[in-house]
Amino acid sequence: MIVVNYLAAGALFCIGLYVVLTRRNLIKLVMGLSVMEASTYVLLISMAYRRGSTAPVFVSPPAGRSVTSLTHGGVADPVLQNFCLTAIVIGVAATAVFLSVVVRIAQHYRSIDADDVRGMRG
Amino acid sequence: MTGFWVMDYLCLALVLAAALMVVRIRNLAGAAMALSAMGTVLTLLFVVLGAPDDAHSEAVVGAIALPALYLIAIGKVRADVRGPGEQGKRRGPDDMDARR
Amino acid sequence: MTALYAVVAIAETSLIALAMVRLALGPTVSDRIVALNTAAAQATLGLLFFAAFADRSIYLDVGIWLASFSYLGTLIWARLLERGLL
Amino acid sequence: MTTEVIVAILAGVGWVFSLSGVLGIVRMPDVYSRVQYSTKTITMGALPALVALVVGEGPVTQYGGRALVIAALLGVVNPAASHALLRAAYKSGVPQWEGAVRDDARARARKSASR
Repeated sequence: MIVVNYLAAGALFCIGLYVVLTRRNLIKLVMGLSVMEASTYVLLISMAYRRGSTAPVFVSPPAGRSVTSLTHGGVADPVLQNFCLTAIVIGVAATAVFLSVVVRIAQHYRSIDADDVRGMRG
Repeated sequence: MTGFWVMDYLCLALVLAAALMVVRIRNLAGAAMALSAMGTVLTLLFVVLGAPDDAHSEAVVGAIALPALYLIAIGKVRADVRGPGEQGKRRGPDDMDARR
Repeated sequence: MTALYAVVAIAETSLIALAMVRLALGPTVSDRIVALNTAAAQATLGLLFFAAFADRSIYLDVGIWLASFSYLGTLIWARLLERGLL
Repeated sequence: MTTEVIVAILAGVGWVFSLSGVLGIVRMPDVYSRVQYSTKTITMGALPALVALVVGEGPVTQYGGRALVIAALLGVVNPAASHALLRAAYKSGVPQWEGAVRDDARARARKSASR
């Protein structure tokens, strides 16, 4: 059942990769990178989920469950969720860096078409 | 348990639809709006899969901070690309995808 | 009771799909902001009813954040739109 | 049992109003009429659903308290946000529907300019 989440994460990655490969507008390209980051979030959270699990928080457990049953495998994996949290924070920082580079390119070349940026050709 | 899986698949379908919208919308500000919608639905998906802490940060980052960054960058780029002293035939940031 | 909450959560969430139609079609940026506003409100409702379905009160804080920050975002984007940045 | 029926009725009323509001957002011709449906979605669609949650879980539980907080938040912030959005849209020159017959803001601006 959770395999559908993995397939959706793969589809999201393919959508982002399609944008990065085919579009020439640099801002659209950074948007493709954001979509690819979203696919990694979905993958990490889906890997953290276990069958019938709930959030790894022990205050006010749901009805029919006690704290001991939660600690014995009744919660999602907190380690992968923390990886996802780190990925979110790093993702927004990386996006800010990319966008500032795009703004500098626009100020220098007066264009954000990837074909007009000639500085990296030999 | 069935309600959980229906919720999960619904959120996945909405995330994929928003990602397709990011690809297909030609207007750059509209694509940033679609990105914000993707962040909102991702928040819902994280809560459904049992990660409320990630949902907190995704609600702030994916739904507000990231589209605001994009919109500010689009505004600065538009001021530069279509600025004064440009030859009039120059392409703006929005109609660049229209050539493809 | 939990089945009722699940049905309400799914029903409120599925309305996001209809709001996304306007998000895809909208000719101007303002239309897209309106559709996004509605989608965020429906997501908040779906989130609250899912919290009642899963019987975890810890999920409700995310609903408060989602509601307040979505409207904060609307105000920010209206501000940017008024200054002609979009 | 009666609690369940009340919750079902309130949530059903809220869902029907939300559905009509979202359909209005899809169907209406311009921004100024779409925002009316957006605000109606909050006022008549979200508030009965939140009241349903309060009735179902009790007002002094965590669910009821936070539902009331969110109801107050939506009730205060949504009109302000819609107003700011419409003002920004009007100032940035979003066109009205071609069948619109009145534009009071432009008439008032013209009158104050001619005076």
